[in-house]
Amino acid sequence: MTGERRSRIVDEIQAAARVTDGMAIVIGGHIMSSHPMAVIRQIIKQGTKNLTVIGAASAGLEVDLLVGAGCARRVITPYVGGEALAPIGPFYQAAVQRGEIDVWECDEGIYYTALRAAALKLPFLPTLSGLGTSLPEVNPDLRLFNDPITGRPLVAVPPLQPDVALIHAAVADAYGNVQFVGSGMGDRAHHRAAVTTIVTVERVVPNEEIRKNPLATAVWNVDAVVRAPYGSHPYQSPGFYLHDEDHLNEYLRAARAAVQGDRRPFAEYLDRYILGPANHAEYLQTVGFPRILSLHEV
Amino acid sequence: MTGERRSRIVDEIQAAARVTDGMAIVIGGHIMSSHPMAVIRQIIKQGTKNLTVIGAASAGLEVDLLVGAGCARRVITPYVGGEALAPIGPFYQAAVQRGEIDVWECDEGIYYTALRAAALKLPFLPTLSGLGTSLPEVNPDLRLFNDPITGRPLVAVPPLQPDVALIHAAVADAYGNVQFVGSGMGDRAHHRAAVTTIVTVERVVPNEEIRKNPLATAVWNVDAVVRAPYGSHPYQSPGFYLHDEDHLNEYLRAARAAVQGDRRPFAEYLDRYILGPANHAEYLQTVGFPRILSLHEV
Amino acid sequence: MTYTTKELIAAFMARDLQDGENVVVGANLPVPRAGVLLAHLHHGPNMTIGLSATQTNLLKEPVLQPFKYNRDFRAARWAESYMQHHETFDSPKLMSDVFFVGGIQIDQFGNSNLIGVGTDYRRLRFRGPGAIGTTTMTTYTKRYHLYLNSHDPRVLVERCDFITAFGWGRGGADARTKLGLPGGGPKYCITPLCVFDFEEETKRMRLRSVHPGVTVEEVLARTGFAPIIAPRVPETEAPSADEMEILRQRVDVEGVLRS
Amino acid sequence: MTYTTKELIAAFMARDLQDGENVVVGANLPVPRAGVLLAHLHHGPNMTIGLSATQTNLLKEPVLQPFKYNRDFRAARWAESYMQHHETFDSPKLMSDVFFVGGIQIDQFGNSNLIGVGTDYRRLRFRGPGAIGTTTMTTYTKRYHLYLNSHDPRVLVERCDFITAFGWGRGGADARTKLGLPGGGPKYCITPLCVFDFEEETKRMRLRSVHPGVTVEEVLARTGFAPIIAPRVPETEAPSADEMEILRQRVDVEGVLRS
Repeated sequence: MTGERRSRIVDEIQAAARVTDGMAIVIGGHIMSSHPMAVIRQIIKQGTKNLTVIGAASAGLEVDLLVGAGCARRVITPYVGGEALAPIGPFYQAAVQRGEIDVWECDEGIYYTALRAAALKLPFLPTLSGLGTSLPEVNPDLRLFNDPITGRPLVAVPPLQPDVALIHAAVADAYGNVQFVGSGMGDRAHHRAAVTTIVTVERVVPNEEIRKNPLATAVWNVDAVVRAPYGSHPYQSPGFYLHDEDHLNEYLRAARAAVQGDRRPFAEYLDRYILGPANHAEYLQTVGFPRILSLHEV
Repeated sequence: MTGERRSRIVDEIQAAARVTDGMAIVIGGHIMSSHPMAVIRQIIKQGTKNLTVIGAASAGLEVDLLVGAGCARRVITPYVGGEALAPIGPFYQAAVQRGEIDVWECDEGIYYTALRAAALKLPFLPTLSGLGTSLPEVNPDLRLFNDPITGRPLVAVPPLQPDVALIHAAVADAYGNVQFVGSGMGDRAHHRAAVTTIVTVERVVPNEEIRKNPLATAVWNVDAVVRAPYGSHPYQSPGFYLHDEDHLNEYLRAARAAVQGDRRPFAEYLDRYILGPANHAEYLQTVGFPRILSLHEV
Repeated sequence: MTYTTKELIAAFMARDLQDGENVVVGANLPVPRAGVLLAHLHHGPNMTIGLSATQTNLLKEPVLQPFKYNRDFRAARWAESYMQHHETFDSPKLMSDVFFVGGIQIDQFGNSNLIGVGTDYRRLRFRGPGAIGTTTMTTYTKRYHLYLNSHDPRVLVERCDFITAFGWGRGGADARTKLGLPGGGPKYCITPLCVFDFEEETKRMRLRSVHPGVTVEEVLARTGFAPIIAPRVPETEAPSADEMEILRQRVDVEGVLRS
Repeated sequence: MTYTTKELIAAFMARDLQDGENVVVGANLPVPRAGVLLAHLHHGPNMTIGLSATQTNLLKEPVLQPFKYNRDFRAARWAESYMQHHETFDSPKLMSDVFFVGGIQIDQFGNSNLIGVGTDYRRLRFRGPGAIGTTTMTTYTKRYHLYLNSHDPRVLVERCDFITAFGWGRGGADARTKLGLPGGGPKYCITPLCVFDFEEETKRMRLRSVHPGVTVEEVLARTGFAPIIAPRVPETEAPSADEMEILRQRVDVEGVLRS
């Protein structure tokens, strides 16, 4: 007869091991919020290389960190920055200016169009976005063509398929039902396009809790769930904690020094926060309870 | 200085008056559930003609009723029926067989693709759906073409823009924030594509109630809200009442007689339930409290 | 243990569904409904069950109350998540891995027709309900079962008057990949008399098994085309005692499949 | 009443927003943020305000606490509805009716560049942050304001090295319709010195008004192209007492626009 329903819970080390050299990963969240940092730090720690890093539609400095740590060969996202803290990620800016990484130039609309084409297994989707701009010139994957019905010019956007989507959410049950506090940003679009989806959550909750408000379940049937309280640190996690501006400034100082030629502060940052700690809990221990508990809303 | 926030509440007669001869309307819900019947009955009563009736992705007998009442010139939906009660709507079937109305043949995937093209003001969207089928033959608006990137065959779907979307929901506030019980079927896609959206609701609630669970707000900024308790009768309204199988069978008997040549029972149906009652409350009075209150869940 | 043909078919369908698959239940199709739920309770504890615009897992439900209509909101009581209807068409990951498709005509290559019967589309002799979601679902779904609740030569035809769901076209194992269709195509055609599968090279229907008491001759007499017939056609595998217990005690307590 | 240039600009932006419009507030753009909220509280009680992935109405809030970052979840406390980020791109009905766009370069026809500066895309002298949503938003939005917080000839250029948001191309009132772009295009370009609009026929930038204390010569000296200059260029209209009261008492209590 029937067996038991299987738990999909893995730890951050097991989750990151699913990301291997040369894969395309897509990272959820939006600039200063909701990045699956526990897994991203572990990807750096395990030394994964040559990733195509598809950031969020507007990515934060986690993409910059992956570039700085040497994991990324190619970056796809229409924004890498930290808003008022850093209008553009230092490593990202330097690497692009030096031609060290490839960029697939797009804007948010084209970005989601490409993910949608992948989800629907279509060879392309058309858009009006980019007509008259430089995007089709600087990104040869974007092709100008004439609509087969009216003959009007359009931009053809090819599919962009991530191997793995990495998402950070509020809660999930052990069976892959994921709920956000708030909108969930563009993370559903990542899940739809990706082959595999891994979600880190602030709390794993009983299935019965999920069933109390199924309308809040934004993504279901994900492949793995990682219990990672404070897992978005140093970024916000809606409803749980604010971003850590001091930590981000510490990162930015190290990154800015590195692109100026002094990699020592960044090497120390990596040692202290990523290579040294054995796991996510040890990372939090290094950051420390006083700092973590200071990131409260009111 | 600033004025007051304006209420968007209108009654079903004012709402229906926004639908005029020759318009394209799209009707929400799904087969046996969630149709904005208070407004649809009023559209029939006011004698609107030559409508392009875009039913739900799977429409119920409300589309059949509009055909039977002579309001529809063209029907667009991949299903018109009542499941076990009627595998196909009698008026719809007869009118198509006799060539009295136009059909824009599609399936649900092509249907949503066409609505999406309209929403995005695109001249077309491509799909794999319909390749190798008769759909591009019987619907000349669907064009086979070759993908400009890989040369693969695809079907080009043109936009389908409704003038008015008619939706039935659980609750809304006076300012057009609409919440469903449950999924809301495909109604969001209707709203996105339509020029104007009118929503009938079981209850109008204070704005503060909406703010208690903003995640449940599925459609916002709709143009008009109609207070219509039991407004989906004889169809289900999720969380409120079940469909009225007896009433639907009464309709179906009249419709089947009409297509056989005896229009008297259908004329009586129209008189009794649509032309006679002055408004939605009078319709419910004709159906009667005993019947209405019998449509409970447990 | 005795069983009805509908129970036999439900058990046959169930055996083709694998643990971990995501399968939508059409409330209005009692036999496929029973097949999906039987698979879930029998060997699919990690299946995701789509029901009335929700997804869920029903292992803990002792008895699965049936609902007659597709979107009956009472079936949403078990929801773990909801699905907006248009959202299904945003990604095959949100669609059913396996699908059940009927037809007013089904041809020897598994193409199916829900438009109507007639030679002139503008003057159909019989207008069908429409394609519903079958065109797109069969484009993407990993595999699908054609399912008929009557076996009739006017339905099982040499060639459909119209095609709404492309099966294997005019035949050939590459019929679908040539068109670029990602889905796996029809795997079985199941009727009250028998099960057809599709011969590997030509993708023409092949009589795979006959239900107990049915002869090959009877199938041929009531089929509008000549299916491929193996020298020996076995009987459709009977449901096991386990399967029958789940069917009758939990999935179909009201006996819809016994009526 | 005295006011700062930032307050002047916020009031100017506010006057272009109409009651009933749906406008997104970029938390990280303090001046447009203030402009949108001022319009809402001053003459737009039926505006829909987009804030931190939500939509709402803020009339009843005595004081609108500012948040520094775009998706700060604290700003979601006022939500009437949420917006998934990708959902914005499903329909212009879900997008902002009016948009505020910056640039590392903006040219005389209102095209803007967020990619970078340099002649060779593979070897940019300065890499910018990327197009964000501006390409698509400016394709659809009813109208938009180009907004700069410094007036610099290296930014206001004859021709952008790259274009991420198409304004009026190489000019002409039909520049956008020729391409099939449904949106209304850039209406103003607003800097700390002045406001440009776009001359009706050529769609070249025209000096519409200078802020108090700024001369036309100063604008010309700090602009990298030659804008159209009317014989008499007025001063940008001062904020009214009403507007200033709302700005200082409700929208910008912390005085970000006064710093």
